[in-house]
Amino acid sequence: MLRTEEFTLNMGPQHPATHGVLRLILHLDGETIVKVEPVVGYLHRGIEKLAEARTYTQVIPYTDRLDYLAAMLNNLGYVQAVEKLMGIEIPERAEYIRIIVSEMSRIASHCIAVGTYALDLGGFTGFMYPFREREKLMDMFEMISGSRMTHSYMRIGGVAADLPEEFYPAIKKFLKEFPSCVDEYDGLITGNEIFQARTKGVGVLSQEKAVQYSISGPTLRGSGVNYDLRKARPYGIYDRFDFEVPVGEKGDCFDRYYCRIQEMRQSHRIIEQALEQLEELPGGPVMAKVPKVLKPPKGEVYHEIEGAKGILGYYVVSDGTTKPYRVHIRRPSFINLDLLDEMCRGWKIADVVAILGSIDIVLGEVDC
Amino acid sequence: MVCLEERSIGMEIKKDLQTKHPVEDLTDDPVIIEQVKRTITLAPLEKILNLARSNSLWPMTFGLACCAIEMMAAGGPRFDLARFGYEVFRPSPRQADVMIIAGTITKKMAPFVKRLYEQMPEPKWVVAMGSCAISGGPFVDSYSVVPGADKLLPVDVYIPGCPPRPDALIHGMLLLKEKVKNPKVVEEKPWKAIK
Amino acid sequence: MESNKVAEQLQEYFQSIGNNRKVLTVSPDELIPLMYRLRDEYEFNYLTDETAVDYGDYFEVIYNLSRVPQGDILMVKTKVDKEKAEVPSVFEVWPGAIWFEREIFDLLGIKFTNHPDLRRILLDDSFEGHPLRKDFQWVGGREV
Amino acid sequence: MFGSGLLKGLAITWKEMLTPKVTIQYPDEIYSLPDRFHGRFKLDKDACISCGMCVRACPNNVIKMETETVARKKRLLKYVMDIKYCLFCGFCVESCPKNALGYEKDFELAQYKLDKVPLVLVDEEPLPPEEKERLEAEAAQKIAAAKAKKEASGGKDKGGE
Amino acid sequence: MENIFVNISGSIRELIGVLGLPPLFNEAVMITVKVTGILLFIVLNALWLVYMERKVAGYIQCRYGPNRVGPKGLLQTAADISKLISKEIIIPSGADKILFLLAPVLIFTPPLMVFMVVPFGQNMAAVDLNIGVFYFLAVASLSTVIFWIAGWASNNKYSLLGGMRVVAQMISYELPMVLAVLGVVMITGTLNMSDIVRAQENLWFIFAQPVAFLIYFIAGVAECNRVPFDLTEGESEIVAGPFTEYSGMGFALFFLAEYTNVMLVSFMAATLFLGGWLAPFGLTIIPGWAWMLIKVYIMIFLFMWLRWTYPRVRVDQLMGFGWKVLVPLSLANIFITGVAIKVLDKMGW
Repeated sequence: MLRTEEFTLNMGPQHPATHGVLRLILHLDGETIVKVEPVVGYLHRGIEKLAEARTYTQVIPYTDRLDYLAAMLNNLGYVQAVEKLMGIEIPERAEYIRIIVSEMSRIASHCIAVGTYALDLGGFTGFMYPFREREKLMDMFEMISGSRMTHSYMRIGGVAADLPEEFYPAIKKFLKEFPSCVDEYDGLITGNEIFQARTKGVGVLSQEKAVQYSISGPTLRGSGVNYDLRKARPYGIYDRFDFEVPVGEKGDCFDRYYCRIQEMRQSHRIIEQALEQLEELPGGPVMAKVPKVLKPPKGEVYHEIEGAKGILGYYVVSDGTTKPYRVHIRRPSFINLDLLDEMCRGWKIADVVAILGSIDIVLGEVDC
Repeated sequence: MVCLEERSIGMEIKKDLQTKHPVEDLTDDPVIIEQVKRTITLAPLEKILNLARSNSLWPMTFGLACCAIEMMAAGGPRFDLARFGYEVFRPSPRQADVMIIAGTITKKMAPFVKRLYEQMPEPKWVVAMGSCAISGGPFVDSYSVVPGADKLLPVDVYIPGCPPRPDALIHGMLLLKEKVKNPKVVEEKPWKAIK
Repeated sequence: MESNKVAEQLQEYFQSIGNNRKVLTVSPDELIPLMYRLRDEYEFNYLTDETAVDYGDYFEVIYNLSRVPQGDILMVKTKVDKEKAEVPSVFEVWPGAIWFEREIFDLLGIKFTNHPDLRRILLDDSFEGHPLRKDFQWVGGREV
Repeated sequence: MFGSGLLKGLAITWKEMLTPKVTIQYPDEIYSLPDRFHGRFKLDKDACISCGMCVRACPNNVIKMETETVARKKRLLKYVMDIKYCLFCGFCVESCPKNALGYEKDFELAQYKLDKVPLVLVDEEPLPPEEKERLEAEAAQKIAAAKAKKEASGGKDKGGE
Repeated sequence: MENIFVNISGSIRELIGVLGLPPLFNEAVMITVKVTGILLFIVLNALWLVYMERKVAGYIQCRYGPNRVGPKGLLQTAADISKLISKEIIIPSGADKILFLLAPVLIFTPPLMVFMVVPFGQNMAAVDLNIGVFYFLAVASLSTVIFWIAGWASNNKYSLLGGMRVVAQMISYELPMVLAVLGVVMITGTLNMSDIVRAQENLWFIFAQPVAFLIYFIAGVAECNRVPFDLTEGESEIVAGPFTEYSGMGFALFFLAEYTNVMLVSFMAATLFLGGWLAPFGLTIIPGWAWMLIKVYIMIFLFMWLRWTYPRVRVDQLMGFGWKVLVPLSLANIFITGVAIKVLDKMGW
């Protein structure tokens, strides 16, 4: 008697569309998906355990390697958590430098998110143009911190060094050219009918389900929930800049993608304002008076910032010694992934790639 | 003139064979030595094929962690791996020549790395990119990290850096190119573009 | 509604709640009713983070709840001793807790009752022991 | 109209095809690295007082240092940076009180063999034993002379006691 | 310069004629000479196209393509192919051995067979069949089966999926292609390639049948599995489609066959719609066959331009677009052409 049978396909740890080493076990009925089982942990390096064996300052380079597309934002989260724990006030100039550098890191991360999303859907050139912009940002990061991706530039109590002289002309040139580049992505990717056909109405995520499943970042805002920590619970000096939070309507792949494009424009605005206000500031110190060997008081702190992929939280417990007793990192990509199964049901294999790309996960952060 | 040189190189090779064949220090069983001498000679054709292989090393898309982003940047417009013809990132191991291990190999990932290496067809090479691939790097004390790719596979070129710049990766690939062309280059100091 | 006002109102309701700043500590068996109240009555509809710490002879499980889109945050803690490491799963209050709790089980070995599929998520299934415990022994890969 | 987005995409790729290229042809043109670039390390041997601050500052104890004290003066023998464990985070360079440790603008560290990867910045033989005694003897003499001079001067003004 | 090749074949014919062998033998020799000529032309062109594609890709993505291997990178594809020749051929366990090895060999035959009929220039077609167009459409659809053999034989889930997608895509885009070409055939009334080209003396058919050209072009892109319809080899979805398991020479043949198919569809487009070897506006200083090559390369550049601009379509969208849009459109085109011919006859043209 003829009957169709479900077969499992292994989108294995080495697959062009899984943004690294994520393994998806697809239970397929022909081309339509019956069930998706994400298997993570292929890049679990045990950073939380390693952090317990290093001093507070030595943990900073390890936070770079979490979400390696936006290293500055990881540093910002950890450093602000420890400052909250020790009650340190950082100088004004350092606050502005941190905002500028974090927003640059957010733009770089969104450039890759947009680029790899176009690549997943087959548009190889759509992958190359954002990389060209990101290279300019990489050069500026290298001027500031000395390395392109793993900067470990922020310190507890401020930043490692002031912005170099040749940084200002470079950032001004970038700020002038960037809007036209984003319009170019719009023309090439967003406006393209094939791209819209592949993403509009695909993998819809309702508001209640998104909030219930603790989704955060552009994935949450794509479903219409206006929740951005920079506005909802401002940290640092975000309340001095005016920018909007882009919010989607239907919560499909296109809205999530388009939130990232809009966020790039908003970050561009923030950097512009921050640069103006920084130039008015008299040249002050960039590092607070912090003892060489940090010994925070016994206690714990949980501090959240708006990372590039979502809410990035640090829970630091200190027992009074120079090494943290426990560091837990709330990783947005890890949590945004658990809803992949429900969002992909009933769609095709090509859509699993589209939905996974629209959630924009980084495996360094998923597996911590 | 050219043919003279050609012949002299030829004679050199023959001279080597009379004196001492490398297989002699492996075994002293005369039958094996005689058999090996008769069958295996490094024919000039191999040299030409090595030249072709060195100019079209197709890497496999095998990004693990942060170094994978620098590998993508190497393929990007600024550093352009395509100038050397290496930009054809083949997703399937069957069509790849070079496995660039870009990132940390965890114990859960090790069997897959091994299987992918075995699935690659013969002349294949391995480039260990970044401190994690060379020796476990920043995560060497961790409970779930394999301390270095050479615990699993024979590695041809080590590129330190965390992550190494895309031009450092291109420098590594050019070293691999020299090695493919002439395996003896391993003894000397590696070629450098920056003096 | 600021979260420490919430704490005061809860004070008279649950005697076992000790509270310094914005932290509620509650024992495991009263955990689920408190969570339901926090979610329905005080609109803490978003579980941002759930983690656990090994304090030698007892575990402490920490829940961070916040309100979307207002943005307040409240920390709720429970203590459970090491041998009988059983905590009720908050999966039915916030379904997003599945992967949090699987990660805690994987790295610290705390079992969560009536959790849909409690198995290892980050480590290989053949891995013995729970790495984030303070008494976990392992051999690093560094050549001396 | 349905095809307008498609045609706009073609127009953009055509425009990009004619724009000048962004590539830096690596082996011929080298990208001008900024001054703070974390590349190959270099140690200024004389400035280094072998205090070991850098060894403690490194998150992954990459630096191995051997010293030898001769006549109460520390001398640096071996200074090996095992960069296969290095994070290139720059904490060691920051922590050095004498700014002896710095970077070179060189990122070409690739090697064929693993044992050639570590950077051996200083590698000197410990002094032979007789050399050591001679220096000790000299130092001892110097101290004795200094003490004697002090008594002589001390004796004069303390004569009244 | 115009018919330099015709003279060459004429002189070869006399050369053999002198030997006084039976006429059948000279025909056989002539055919083998033509076949080797065309085979050489195809392989050289395929090698050149691989290099051209990587250069065009580079320039579109504001970087340089291969420029280090040989003068300006010209030997890049030679290096690739000679490397692929010397690679180890792995036959996966459980694969259907004979079919697995047969598929790469067969993949080259359909395009080769069709090139026999293509008029490279003024009466320079190897065999000037009077049912040329029909022969082209019939043989071109054979490669579907060969892709399916490759997909089935390599015993790999990705290849199976790729194979199924190939069959679905190429068959459903065969129909609009045939109907589009029908429009042209209705105007000329003959199936002979050279007559079609001669019929475009004063008006190229691209202006007479713009819709048919568009449909033919889109169906051609789908036939060659090129982006935006490259679902068979969709890198990001099913790794490398039917030829995931092929390594070494097997993969090289598939790799080159793709470019041969592109060349084939471009030649057909040039012949049927762009007036073959006819020089535009009468500029006959350039010989006919050179015009043919120029038009073919313009079409091939169009293929490449599409590839480096558009993302990939999903399987069901592909089917929907093929059946619900292209087929009705081409039927309407045939209807209008028929009415137009009747009306123009009435007006005595």
